[in-house]
Amino acid sequence: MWSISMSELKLVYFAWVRERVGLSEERVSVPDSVLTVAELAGWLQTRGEEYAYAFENPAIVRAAINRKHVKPDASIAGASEIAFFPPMTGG
Amino acid sequence: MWSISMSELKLVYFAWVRERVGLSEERVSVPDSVLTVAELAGWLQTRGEEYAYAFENPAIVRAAINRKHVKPDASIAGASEIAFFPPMTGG
Amino acid sequence: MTPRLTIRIQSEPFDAAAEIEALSRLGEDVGAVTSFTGFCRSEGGRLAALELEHYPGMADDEIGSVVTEASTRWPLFGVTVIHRHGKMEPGDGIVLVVTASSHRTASFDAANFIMDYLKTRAPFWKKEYRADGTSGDWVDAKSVDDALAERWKV
Amino acid sequence: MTPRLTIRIQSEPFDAAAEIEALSRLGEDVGAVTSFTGFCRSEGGRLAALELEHYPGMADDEIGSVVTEASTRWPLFGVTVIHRHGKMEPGDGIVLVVTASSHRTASFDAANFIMDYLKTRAPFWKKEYRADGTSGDWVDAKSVDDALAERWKV
Repeated sequence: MWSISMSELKLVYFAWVRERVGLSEERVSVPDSVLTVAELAGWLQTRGEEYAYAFENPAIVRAAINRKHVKPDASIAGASEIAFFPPMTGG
Repeated sequence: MWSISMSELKLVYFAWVRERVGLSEERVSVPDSVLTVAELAGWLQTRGEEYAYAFENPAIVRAAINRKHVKPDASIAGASEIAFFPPMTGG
Repeated sequence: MTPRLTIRIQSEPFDAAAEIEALSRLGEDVGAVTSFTGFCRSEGGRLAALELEHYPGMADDEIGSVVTEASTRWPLFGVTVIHRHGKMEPGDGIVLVVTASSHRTASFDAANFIMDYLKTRAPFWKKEYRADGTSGDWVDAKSVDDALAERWKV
Repeated sequence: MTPRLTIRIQSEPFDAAAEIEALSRLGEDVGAVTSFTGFCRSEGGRLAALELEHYPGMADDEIGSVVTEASTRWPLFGVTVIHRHGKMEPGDGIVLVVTASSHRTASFDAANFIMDYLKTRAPFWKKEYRADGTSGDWVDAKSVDDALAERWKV
């Protein structure tokens, strides 16, 4: 029996977030205590130097859940794919 | 000796002003008492039915002196070419 | 920079693609090219043609002034304005404005400004030829065009 | 009317002239076609190239949403948006927006709106490659772009 319940998520990273993390995507098991995008970013920061660097200024990292833009306080319940990336510079 | 001093002007007309007057251009001798564009339009109205028709609503006839837009109260002193036309519909 | 300003008043059709391409090639710092083409419309089949009358000389001067004003207000590499006169059928291009700049907003705003001013200041008048063969009316100026031009006043 | 909406995310170059021509031919009541092309710039010789990374799937969705929103706000015959990804050199087209309408302001405003929203919502990121051969930085987002997108809020 596990004392902490976990849910599996696909995370994808773009631009300098991808470069800093060193991965373009990964599957992670996130503790059920992590409820929002901001909490997920905070939890990722604890996973190592590369994550700490990528999320050192969480205010400028943007997120999308299932390919839709979300705010930091968005719930991650039901998410299958969560993306983190810098502000967009297309066009 | 002439009792009324006159100055000669080239007048040009466009669009429905041209069609109503029945001329695209003409040279006219204007009494020196005619000082402004509005007075010139008023004087033209007295020259016959076609002019009265063209200038029946002087508020919507626009004018240019020497190919520059002018207001009705603009002085015609020094003008060599005065144009009358409806509001523009180019573009 | 000294922008390349091209103004043509002509009865011949214009080649929008070639004009856009020419302004796109004004150097490696052209980052934004905006084009606007105005066409003769049938208005749901009501019209067979439009005839554009213009005031030669004054048309060039007025378009020249608005293009010069635009190149003072915004940093531009080039501006091309072509305005046709004569008879045109639905689908024919009447007017073309192309602007090239380093930046998007400069090229967009300059093209928009030029069109707004052309509408209210360039001495052109449109006469309608109806599809039923009767001769048409002169197109009425729209007060909305004056309002659009007003928005650029400082 | 049901507008013709075309969205393409591709690495290949696009043919702006052909896209503009296609939207210009959507019927005899197309009176106004606006196009905007954004190009890779050298920034005074500083840059050799830009590399555009994107989020596949989400890029299509976001551009689709903004194009749909534009076609709800303005009466349009057609909209074409093409956004490239991959490596581009100065002078290469990055993005193309074309709008066709009966009326000038609808086509202008729709194109401007689409570009403003693309800048702040479409998941694309630009990396610089410097002319001196060193690898460059990621281009910073401009707060002015957020302000430009804000102006369309009702």
